[in-house]
Amino acid sequence: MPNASDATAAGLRAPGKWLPLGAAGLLIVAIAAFPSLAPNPYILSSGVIVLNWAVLATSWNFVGGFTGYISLGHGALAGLGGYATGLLITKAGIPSFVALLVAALLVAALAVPIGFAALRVRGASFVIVSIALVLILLLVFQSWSSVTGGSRGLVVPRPFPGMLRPEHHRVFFFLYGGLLLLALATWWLLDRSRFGLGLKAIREDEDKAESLGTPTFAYKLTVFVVSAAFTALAGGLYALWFGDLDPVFQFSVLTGSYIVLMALLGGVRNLYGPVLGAIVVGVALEYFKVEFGNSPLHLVTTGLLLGLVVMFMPDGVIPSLGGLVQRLRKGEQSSIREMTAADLAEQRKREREGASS
Amino acid sequence: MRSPARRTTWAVALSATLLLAACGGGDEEGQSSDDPIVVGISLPLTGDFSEPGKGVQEGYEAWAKTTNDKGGLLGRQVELKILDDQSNADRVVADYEQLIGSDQVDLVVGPFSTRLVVPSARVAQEYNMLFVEPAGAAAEVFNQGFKNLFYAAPAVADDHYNHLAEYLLALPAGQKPTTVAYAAMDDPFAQGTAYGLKKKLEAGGVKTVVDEVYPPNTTDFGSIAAKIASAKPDMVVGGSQYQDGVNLIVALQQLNYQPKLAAFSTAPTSPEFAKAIGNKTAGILSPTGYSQDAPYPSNKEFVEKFTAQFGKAPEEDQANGYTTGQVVAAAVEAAGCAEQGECQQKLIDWLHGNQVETVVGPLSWDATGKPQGAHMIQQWVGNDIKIVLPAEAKEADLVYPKPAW
Amino acid sequence: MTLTTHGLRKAFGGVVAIDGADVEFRPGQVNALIGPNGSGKTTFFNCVTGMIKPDAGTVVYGDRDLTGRAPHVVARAGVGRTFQLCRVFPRMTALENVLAAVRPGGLLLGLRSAHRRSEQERALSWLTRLGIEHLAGAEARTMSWGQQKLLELAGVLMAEPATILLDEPAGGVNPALLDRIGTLVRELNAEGRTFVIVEHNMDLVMSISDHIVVFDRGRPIAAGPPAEIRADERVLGAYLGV
Amino acid sequence: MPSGALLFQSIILGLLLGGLYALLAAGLTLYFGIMRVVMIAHSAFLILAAYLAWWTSTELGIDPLLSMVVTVPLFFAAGVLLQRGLLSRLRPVTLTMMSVLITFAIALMIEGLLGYAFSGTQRRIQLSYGTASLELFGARVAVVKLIAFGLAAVSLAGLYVLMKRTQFGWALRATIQHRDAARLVGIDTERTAGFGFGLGLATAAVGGTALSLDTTIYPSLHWHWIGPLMAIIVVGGLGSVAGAAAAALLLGLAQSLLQIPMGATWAQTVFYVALFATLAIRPQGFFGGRLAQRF
Repeated sequence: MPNASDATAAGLRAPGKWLPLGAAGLLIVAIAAFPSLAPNPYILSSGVIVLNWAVLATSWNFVGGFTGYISLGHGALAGLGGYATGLLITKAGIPSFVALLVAALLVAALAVPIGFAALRVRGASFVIVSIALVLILLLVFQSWSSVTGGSRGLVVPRPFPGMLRPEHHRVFFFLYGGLLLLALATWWLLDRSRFGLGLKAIREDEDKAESLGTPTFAYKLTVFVVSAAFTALAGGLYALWFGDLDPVFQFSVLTGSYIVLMALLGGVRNLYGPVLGAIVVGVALEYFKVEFGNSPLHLVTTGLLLGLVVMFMPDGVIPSLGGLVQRLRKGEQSSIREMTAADLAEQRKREREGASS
Repeated sequence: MRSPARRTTWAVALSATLLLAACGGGDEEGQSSDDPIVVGISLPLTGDFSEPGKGVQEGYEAWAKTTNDKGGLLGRQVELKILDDQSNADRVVADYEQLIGSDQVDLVVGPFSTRLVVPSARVAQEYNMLFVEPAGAAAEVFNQGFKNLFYAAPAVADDHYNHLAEYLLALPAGQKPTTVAYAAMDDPFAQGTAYGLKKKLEAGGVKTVVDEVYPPNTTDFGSIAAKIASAKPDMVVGGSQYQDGVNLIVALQQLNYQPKLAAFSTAPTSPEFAKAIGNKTAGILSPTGYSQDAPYPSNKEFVEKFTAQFGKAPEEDQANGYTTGQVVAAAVEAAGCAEQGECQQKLIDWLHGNQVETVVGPLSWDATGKPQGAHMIQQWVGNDIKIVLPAEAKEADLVYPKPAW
Repeated sequence: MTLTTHGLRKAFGGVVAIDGADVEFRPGQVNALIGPNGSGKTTFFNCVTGMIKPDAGTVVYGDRDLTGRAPHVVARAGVGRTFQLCRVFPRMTALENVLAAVRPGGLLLGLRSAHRRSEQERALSWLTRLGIEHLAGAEARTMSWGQQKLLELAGVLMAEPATILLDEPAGGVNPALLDRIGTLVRELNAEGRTFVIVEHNMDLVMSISDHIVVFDRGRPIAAGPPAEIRADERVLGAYLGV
Repeated sequence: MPSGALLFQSIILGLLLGGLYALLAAGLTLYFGIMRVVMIAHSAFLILAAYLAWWTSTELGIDPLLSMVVTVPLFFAAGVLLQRGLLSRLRPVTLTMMSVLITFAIALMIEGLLGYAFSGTQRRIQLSYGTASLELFGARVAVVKLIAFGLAAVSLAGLYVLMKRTQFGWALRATIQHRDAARLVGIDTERTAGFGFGLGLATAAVGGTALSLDTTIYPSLHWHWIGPLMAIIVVGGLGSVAGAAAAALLLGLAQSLLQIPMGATWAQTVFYVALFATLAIRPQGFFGGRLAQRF
């Protein structure tokens, strides 16, 4: 028997312990420097929008990346966070940022029954529920106009009255930056924990994970609640920044689909994947708006991209590039054989048939 | 293992800064008296409000052309920069952000639909810009505490039916309608019109038997119509935009319900209205803020030039856009300036203290930017829609009870 | 701890897969469950481990009633299992595959690193014992079929179950590996673990088991030591379809 | 308390609506039965068909019902193509999740293209018989609604006969119930699955035409249909055509009746309440479906 420690050392070390920290440092520098580099307030406001997407995509990735459950309804959770924040300020008179935190807690609490219904069953039903969540909340917030303001929308009081717009953008850019770092840190913490390992086991094979003793339902529910809380924080911050909430836009299926596109494009199994996806897609959205104006072709492009990513790059850009680099370098590990699960099942079947005959 | 991940990180950090910085910027322009005055506008050219949005756009374009034909403003040509907001509040804010912050336009004027006016007026306010708008007719536009906002039309939504309410309440007891059904879109403007009338009629002792509010995307009006028809009210009032009004009327007609009076906002004044409901228009009432035949001095010029430019006569939306232009122009001529900065406050102050002659008559505003006036009432008579109220402007007599549709 | 079922029944639509099965497995021994294709062995496994809810009957382990309990409850009660077509977590390394079987015990403990030294060493020792420690850092999907079977077993052992259910451990493996698996089962049994094995390879069954239960049409038709089963006419009849 | 006439009127309207729901839910159920695919784009195709009917009526000036001569075969072909070209190429392990995303992407594209071609403006067919109605025991039933219901009923009956009486229907049912077993008895399950998809999409063509007769259409309308339809197939038990039809009629009726006390918008929530209740209480559905548990 050869000594185990040498051969396995590379795989044992939690991969790149210092890398995420270094990356976080760079991200902090980028966030700190951007407002002074931005040539005008419009660019700064676009930066706030992109950071909002980055937080949303990272929050989504708590569910999507760890458990593999794809939610198209996270836009609704953000909308709930926004409305809860706005209503707590206007109806209960709570200070803006206290309201933001309370709203996130409320949404997290609401995520428990939602998750209970959605996560009891596998895959398809979860997606159905996530879409239904958007549609039902749209109906409720449109109809319950005595509380929510209905289609007339809700005006959220400014947290810093009298502050001029460019300064307002700068403050919120930093707030979003902080929230993004917090979300990333939490994701990183989970990623290396036993809890995270159990979640990833669910993504790989839920039955198998359960047969090894992982309480899969409780795990899924917990991480869904965490994800909902972060999403609600992003939504609430948006409400404070933007100031006007309209159910049609707060509870839009499109928001959820952009989030999924960003996360899938960047890579759901990587800490920075959703951030990268959010920057690429978010910047592209703003860029095309400036250059070509808006048209329904946005929908076509989004649909087309989503379809292409699903068909040809389900692991996202970062792993694809990483794989490419590794193949070019022909590194330590010799057998990076790409093999799909389908191939594997086929091979197993053949081997089984061969063995039993 | 190390370098690919680190490269990724660099990519994240760099693209954050570079891409964002690349997609705007470098739009600094020096001001000189030869430069055109750029007016920034965001309009719903696609989405829910695209039809009226395009109408307003034509109004703005007609104003710019008429102004430039006469030598421009302060000797400078007027140039419109129009962005499409897809009827979307997120977009409308980003649009004005871009127009003011990045494109450095000299003036901004409002978008279409009340829902979009409030968010965009806030952007203008926080950049200290004057904001004259053609469409924010609902009450909540004026209680947000905006000091830079002016609504360029004769009356806010709640006052649209004032003349009709007066007329009905003045009828003798035997003839006065006793029961009314209201159905309104959950939209500040549409609902405002219906509820303005409701408030006045209820105060006058007319009973409300049905009060339905439906969201903007409602397509099936069967059940609302069933409710109204089974209550058999004397009068039905629709707080409608366009298509919902058509749908509700068709659904009521499918149930063979014949009210003594039917009033709908916006929809009946549209050119396609009669065809859309199969020409069963008999006696339908509608308020309007604009008439091509109105005797105001600039209106004749407007109708002429507009017809020459677009090959058709202007409607209310077009007039609203044109009026907005007239209001801004009056302020600019009076203040003698048109650029961002201190000039904007001069424009705002001037409008608060003065009256402006427009194609919809003389306009003046209270401190919140609310105009002081009421709308005319039109009625379908035969194959045409005619002004029936107020008495001094009427083209025909109001028919009541209305003939069967 | 004895694993027993009473009157276990499961039907899919009109097809009755298990039909009132009363089975008792011997604690501390290597038990085998055999029977022709379609006799309900795998469904029986699934009912016992909670993957499928039985329509009727009970599953009892020691003094605990496990009927219809969730799979993770059964696993934590001390009953581990492998799957017929062996199942590993394809995109996780071999080491992570084994570590995934560690019970987190509460949310706060769950936030501790998954790669703690003590557990990592225990996981490595299982990989070493099964002879695949050189693959610890490789993703499971890059491993061969036989290596995956060993890895799956390592994962189950990591959870320290007292009773282990193996669904066709010999399926699709080469003769050399077959020998190794047989030896392993005997060794692990000698250390005190109870085994229940569903298997078609009669040589393996006869060589390693102490007690054999024969299934036909969803219920046991015979039980006893290998020599007795070999001689039983009913068993022969079941296999030949008489 | 609503009057008897209003109640009766609402019941009639509810049944007419439920018929259309039933037809569309049947299509969704077919996809799910055949491949365990939740076809989000189903209602986008529905709206597409409605637009084609509208276009036929407005631009060509012929009766919108005639558009089915083209749309039904066209949609059938599109369904076969969709199944063979895209869905059957996805990895089986992630099929359910990824097929949702693919069909979602298709829905977005259809919505975008419709918006591009016809703008976001609401459209409605103007028919000479649009406001005509019949009297039925004191209730008024619009002729167009009757035609729509008739279309749905005839297509559902046709589907039933096809499934129960023909060789193809037998192969389809066998494929749905047990794919491997179907293959063993010599059914070309791939081809059958393709045709099954075509059949499902053809229901969207018929449904869309029926829909266009009496409602306003706009590109994003499909979101208002996919929600209720998904609720119907879950309540009916994923994969059970009869269950879906029963759930469709029941929920359509409930929606129509609830509109009396609650108003149009709140009444729509009945679908989602039913959906959540089903998943929380009885995930396998209330009408005997047996596939939901594992999906």
